[in-house]
Amino acid sequence: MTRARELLARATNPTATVFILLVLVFAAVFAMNPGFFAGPSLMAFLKQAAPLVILAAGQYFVIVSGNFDLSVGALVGAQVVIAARLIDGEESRTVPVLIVMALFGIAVGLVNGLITTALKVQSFITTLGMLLVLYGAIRLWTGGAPTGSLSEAFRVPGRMGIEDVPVLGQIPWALLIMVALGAGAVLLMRTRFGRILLAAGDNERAAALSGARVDTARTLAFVLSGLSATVAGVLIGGFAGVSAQVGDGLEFTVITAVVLGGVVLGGGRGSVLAAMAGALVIEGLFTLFNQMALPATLRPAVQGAIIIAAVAYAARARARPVPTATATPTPS
Amino acid sequence: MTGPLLAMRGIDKAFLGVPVLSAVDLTMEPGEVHALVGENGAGKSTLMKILAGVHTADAGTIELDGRAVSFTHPLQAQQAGVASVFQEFNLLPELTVAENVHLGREPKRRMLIDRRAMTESTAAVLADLGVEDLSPAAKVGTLSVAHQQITEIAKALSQGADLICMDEPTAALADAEVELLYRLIGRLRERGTAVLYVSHRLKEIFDLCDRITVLKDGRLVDTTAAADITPDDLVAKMVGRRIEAQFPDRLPGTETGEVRLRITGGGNDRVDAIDLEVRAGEIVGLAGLQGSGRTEIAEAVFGIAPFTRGSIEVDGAPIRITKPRKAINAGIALVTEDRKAQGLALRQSVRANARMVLDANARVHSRARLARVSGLLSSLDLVARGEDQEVRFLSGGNQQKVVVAKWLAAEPGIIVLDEPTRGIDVGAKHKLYSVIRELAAEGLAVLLIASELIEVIGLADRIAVLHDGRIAAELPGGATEQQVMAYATGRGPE
Amino acid sequence: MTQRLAGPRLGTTALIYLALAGVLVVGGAAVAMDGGNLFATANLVDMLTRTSLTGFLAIGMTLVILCRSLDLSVGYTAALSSLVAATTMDGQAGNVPLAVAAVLLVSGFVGAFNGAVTAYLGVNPFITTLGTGLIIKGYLDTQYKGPAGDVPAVFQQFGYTRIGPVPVSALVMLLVAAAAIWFLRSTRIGHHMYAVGGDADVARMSGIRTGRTLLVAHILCGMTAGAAGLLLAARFGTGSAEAYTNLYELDAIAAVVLGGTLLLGGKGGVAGTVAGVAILAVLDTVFNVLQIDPFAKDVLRGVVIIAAVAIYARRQLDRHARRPRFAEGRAS
Amino acid sequence: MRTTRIAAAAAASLGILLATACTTDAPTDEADDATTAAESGDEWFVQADYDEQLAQRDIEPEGDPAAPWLQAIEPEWIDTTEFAQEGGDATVCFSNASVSNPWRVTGWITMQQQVEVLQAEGKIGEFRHSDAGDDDDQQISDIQAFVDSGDCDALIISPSTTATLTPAVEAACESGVPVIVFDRGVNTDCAVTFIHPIGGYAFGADAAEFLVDNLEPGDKVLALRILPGVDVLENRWAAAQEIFADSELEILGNEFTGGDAAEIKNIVTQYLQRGDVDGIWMDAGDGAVAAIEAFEDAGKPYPVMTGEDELSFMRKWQETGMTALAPVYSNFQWRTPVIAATMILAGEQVPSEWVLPQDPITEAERDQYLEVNADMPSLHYAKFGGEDLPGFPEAWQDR
Repeated sequence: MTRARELLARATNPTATVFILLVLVFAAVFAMNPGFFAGPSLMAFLKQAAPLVILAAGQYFVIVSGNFDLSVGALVGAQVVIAARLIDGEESRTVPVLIVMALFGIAVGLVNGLITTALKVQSFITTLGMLLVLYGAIRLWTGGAPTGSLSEAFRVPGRMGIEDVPVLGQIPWALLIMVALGAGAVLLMRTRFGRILLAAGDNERAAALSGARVDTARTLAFVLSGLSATVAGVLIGGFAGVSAQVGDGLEFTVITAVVLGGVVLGGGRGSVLAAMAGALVIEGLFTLFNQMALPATLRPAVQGAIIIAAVAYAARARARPVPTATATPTPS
Repeated sequence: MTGPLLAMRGIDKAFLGVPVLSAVDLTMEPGEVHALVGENGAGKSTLMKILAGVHTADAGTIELDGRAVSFTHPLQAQQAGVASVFQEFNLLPELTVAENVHLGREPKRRMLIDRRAMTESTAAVLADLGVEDLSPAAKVGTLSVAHQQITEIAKALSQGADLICMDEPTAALADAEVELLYRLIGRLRERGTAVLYVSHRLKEIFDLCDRITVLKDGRLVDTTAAADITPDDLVAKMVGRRIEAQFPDRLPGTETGEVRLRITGGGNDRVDAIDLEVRAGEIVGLAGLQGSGRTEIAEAVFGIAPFTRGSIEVDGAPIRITKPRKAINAGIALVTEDRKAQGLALRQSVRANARMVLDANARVHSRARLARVSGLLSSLDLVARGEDQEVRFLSGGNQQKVVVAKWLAAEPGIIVLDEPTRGIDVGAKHKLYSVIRELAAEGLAVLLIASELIEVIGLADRIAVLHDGRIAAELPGGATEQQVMAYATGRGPE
Repeated sequence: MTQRLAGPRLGTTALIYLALAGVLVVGGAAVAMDGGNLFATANLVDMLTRTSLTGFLAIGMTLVILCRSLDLSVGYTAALSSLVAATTMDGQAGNVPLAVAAVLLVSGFVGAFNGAVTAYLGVNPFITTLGTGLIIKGYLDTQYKGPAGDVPAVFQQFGYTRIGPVPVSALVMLLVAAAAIWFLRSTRIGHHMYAVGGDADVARMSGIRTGRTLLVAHILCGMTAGAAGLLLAARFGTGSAEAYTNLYELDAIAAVVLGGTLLLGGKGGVAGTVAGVAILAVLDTVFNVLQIDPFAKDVLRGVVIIAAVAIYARRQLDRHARRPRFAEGRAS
Repeated sequence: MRTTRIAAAAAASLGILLATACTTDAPTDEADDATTAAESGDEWFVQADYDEQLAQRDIEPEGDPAAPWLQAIEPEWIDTTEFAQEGGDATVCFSNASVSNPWRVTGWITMQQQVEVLQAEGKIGEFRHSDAGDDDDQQISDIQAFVDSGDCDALIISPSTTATLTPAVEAACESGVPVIVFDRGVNTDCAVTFIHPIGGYAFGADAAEFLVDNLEPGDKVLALRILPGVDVLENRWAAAQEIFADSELEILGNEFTGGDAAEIKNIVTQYLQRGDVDGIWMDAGDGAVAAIEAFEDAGKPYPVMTGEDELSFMRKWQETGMTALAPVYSNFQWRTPVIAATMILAGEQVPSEWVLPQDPITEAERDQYLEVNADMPSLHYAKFGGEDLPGFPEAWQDR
């Protein structure tokens, strides 16, 4: 009986849903335009999808440990603007500035984490506040519009790639970085840290009583999110250059992606791979909309409907009664 | 009115195929205070929860005022006039006493909540109970346990209950508060409200109750008037070896070695003057009623709520254990009382849980130990569809095995087991018994906490009996249940 | 614990009003140093005016948050409502009642959708309302390419006239607030919102229909967003889809938590929220009078919100200390 | 209602999906249908205004060409003696919609520089401003605050949205303070003067005509727009549609980019995957470079393109030598309102509607503009018209 129920649970496993969704979306894209699956255009797609995928990985760590990070969008924007202003076209400054950005990303994550864990402020509020602070501070610093410009070297990762590859044309660095970081994220979740993160998100008390440093793990999750936003910033900035609006609203897109991946807000459930797949689904949807020339104005509506539907489905799958031993008596 | 207020007949109940109650009868008259006694595991709580609509009986009938009823939800029981005061309170800390008392049944005037009526009727109920020092406007979150309990009782009464079940109501109360509860129950009797009083404490039972129903192994032993029976006879009726409870013998080659855990004058806000030592290869039992401080000692040893007085030595070295990490690094393991809330990450896999302690503590983490986890699980006869199955799908017994495995994986020198067999099936119980013996044989120091006296007696080499946060006596392994009960209930030696 | 009983501490609401007073004093001082007078009628009017809009939204938001839910779609609902109002009125004073009814109907319906999906499909409110917002956005962008409809002068009074220094809109907002306080206090369903947010199981055990309570909270939240939309229409003299770009929902949430309502539900109230709204309004006015860079405003807001919640969190700690059996230090 | 919306969306999507599943080049056709469908009921096109603006492009403005911010097209001078004031300590108040994009940031700096000059000349005293962060309601409050304060001798308003600010502006006018509106207008002529370049139709038409002239019939054009619902932007697109309608060009679609470079590059890249794009029409220059890069990265030839006089675009244009035009929405208009204020306070005549010249930058003029602004940041605007102000160039370089 348990067996049957569990098989059912497996079949309707929310994590599985996202991969089905992924297949559906790309099947549709293929129907629209088989040409899309030609090497170059596929590469181009993955190139522009890379930042969101990386952000999704970062956000996953935070969500799975039972928190939110609403500040990533603002952080991505801030990083690009910082890069432009500090580099100001000087090739030689590229590397130092990259280091500065990394440190900044870590710092933001650390602040988010410490305020959330040490001061017991719900992460929603912490990161919402951080969002406002970053948004305002960065514009205060640049007088409202980004100044300076990026160096060519800085733009390589986001824009360039290994050229003249047969069939594929160009293999974007962004893709390689995405794959590398993605693999890294998957491996990280297999380490002690990853396991503790999951356990903490699932049952904080049990993890703590097993000796886990729950707060430290959660803070690290925020730091990882901050770093992922930094990488995403480098890629997006590299991909398209500076503009005042970079990163706007990205946080919601990312959280949506992660949730589409079957990762449950509240923590303890879902895999980082599925989260990244969620990001690909979102990007795939945008492509699909474009391929079928769905009126630009109508797209948010369809997107919203799909999200609600997908999550509702996953919720139903999850809500199925499972035999937990809670039914056993507790003799006095 | 004619006939009894309550008549339960031929109640059967089994969990996971394990019979917990069989053919139990219980009748109560209006205004009667009826004690339901028996050892832990005798089925008292189950019977009460069936009456309260928390569980549903597999067989048997329940009649209230002569009307047949069957409850599938606590609400139905409440509407039928059966209220329950469990040990975990059903109160909202952010609301006031009055609001809690009327939650879901707020008095209305012209469609609106009539707050005055709410306050007045609450005040009335409290006055009726003879409680002066509790304001209906007080926030429950700020109240003492006793006052929260009173709020629960007031809630029950305001539901117009004519039968109130109380599960170990004095467990968390100080003496003064127990007095208050006595008065309260007196009032209830006067009001004609029947009280089903589940307790271990013989003194209270004889002080309060008109009739006593004794359960053992889920069967009805006897129902007598309190006046017709002496405490000793009552205990005699309650205890006695059980068929199914065969405990494995001490394994050959188990020898008692050095002192691994020594507590000297340990105390904090819940326990006091604890002197205890556990040697390698020794199983020491901690017996005592609920709230007597058993779990508190475990939590202190493990650094959850450390001792604020006294000292702890591990393998002869004094050590200050301020948080679980320190305990773990000192080679201490704790199998907690509530495996769901404290032991397991239910949505993680068996393996993830089994290696949680290793993952969480760099000092105990090692490849070798990780490699042994699987073997450990199978040596515990874990029944699961593989190590990647989520533990929430496992039976209570197998879940407990995972918890034990997660601690043994760290190869501790001292293991504290708090209610290791709570709510698990017989097979798993026996497995755990022999595991405990094996641990001792391997030279671990075992501190065993169990409400089921029989377990302590059956397994422990020495038994420390707790009463009101102090060690009332230390008895040898062979002690009888009467002896243990005597100290546990605070009556002292016969 | 005994100490807590001994020294009854300040209620959170009292605290927040104290904070409001503090902000007024500090702000007044700052303005005075700048040679101005914060309490000049003009500035008072300005503050009061600024409270109206966020006020409406925050009142409804308080209800859902009390139920441990959330509504990220209020900004969109308000924009939609402003259009419904303006197009229905279409310049005819006679249409005003009809328009108001239509707005409350539509906005209530949006709320109902949020509530139903959250309560009965088990979708996390964050996702539900995010999706709803996107759906409305899509509808607005497709349907309206800018301001539409015409609000008759009569109704514009709602946005512009004032009695003494008090703008009618602010007055109405305060009335709604009063109504909400009364609702939470005097109606069963309102009262039950605390229970649902506090502990859904206890609520259920006490016979409370938790799903319905949540649904009502969301409907009312939608309706207050509708009221906000009416105010927008009155002030704009037309309906504006663009209104959703102002992230009113975040302002509202900020005001609510600033007002001492627990983001995790079950604790707080509208009285506090009003103070929270007022604090934000006062800050805005002070910043305007002091001619401070608009971006500094975001930074400060972020900091204020985090700080406030951190303080409340402090007060929440050691809520349920266990009863001591042995007084500390008493060696027996 | 919403649900029907979804149903509709789903149905539409499905329909298109089916329709296009069989034929690969169908999407573009569908695109047109879809787009025009979205465009139904065009309250954004007023033939009269359109004709007027197109005509104004060819009219020689009055005034010194060296100071375009003081020029005016067919001005209708009105008397302002009623507002005349003694002494130069008048308080001028400015309610700004926002500085949320580079164009506004540049203009705002220019205005502040102009103010300093006027203050130095003792023509105005205090200059107060408030910024509404693009929030119409906020700006209404800001305006009310200025009016209620009673300190303002002149009130300059740069509305965030035309229609929505109208009541507030009317209220301001009634208070008796001379009101100066610039950039986006309001639906009332109560202001003493309304200052603006020729306008959105002209901008959109300049761009569209350039594409028509420089592309072959049948060539494919992609339109990139920032957001829906902003009147000035909608006018630009409406005009472009007029022009394109009479041309042989094929409009692949019009996309909203939010002015986000990454978004722009994604969209253009995707269109390039589906086929060639020969021309790009933009309703504003933000992120234009990203669009160009999309062609580079896809290895496609540069399109014929119209951006704006934002330097990053113009530099890219120069460097690539592509065929392009920089339509202008004259940034120097930010100087005019403060000057107008001083004129009004001095009782001098001002045009009731002060239409500033608005000439696109052609390839011929490009290099000279880039030279003048050589040291300016990339998000600066060539026709900011502040070269003669004392703060130049530092004020615009380090903001």
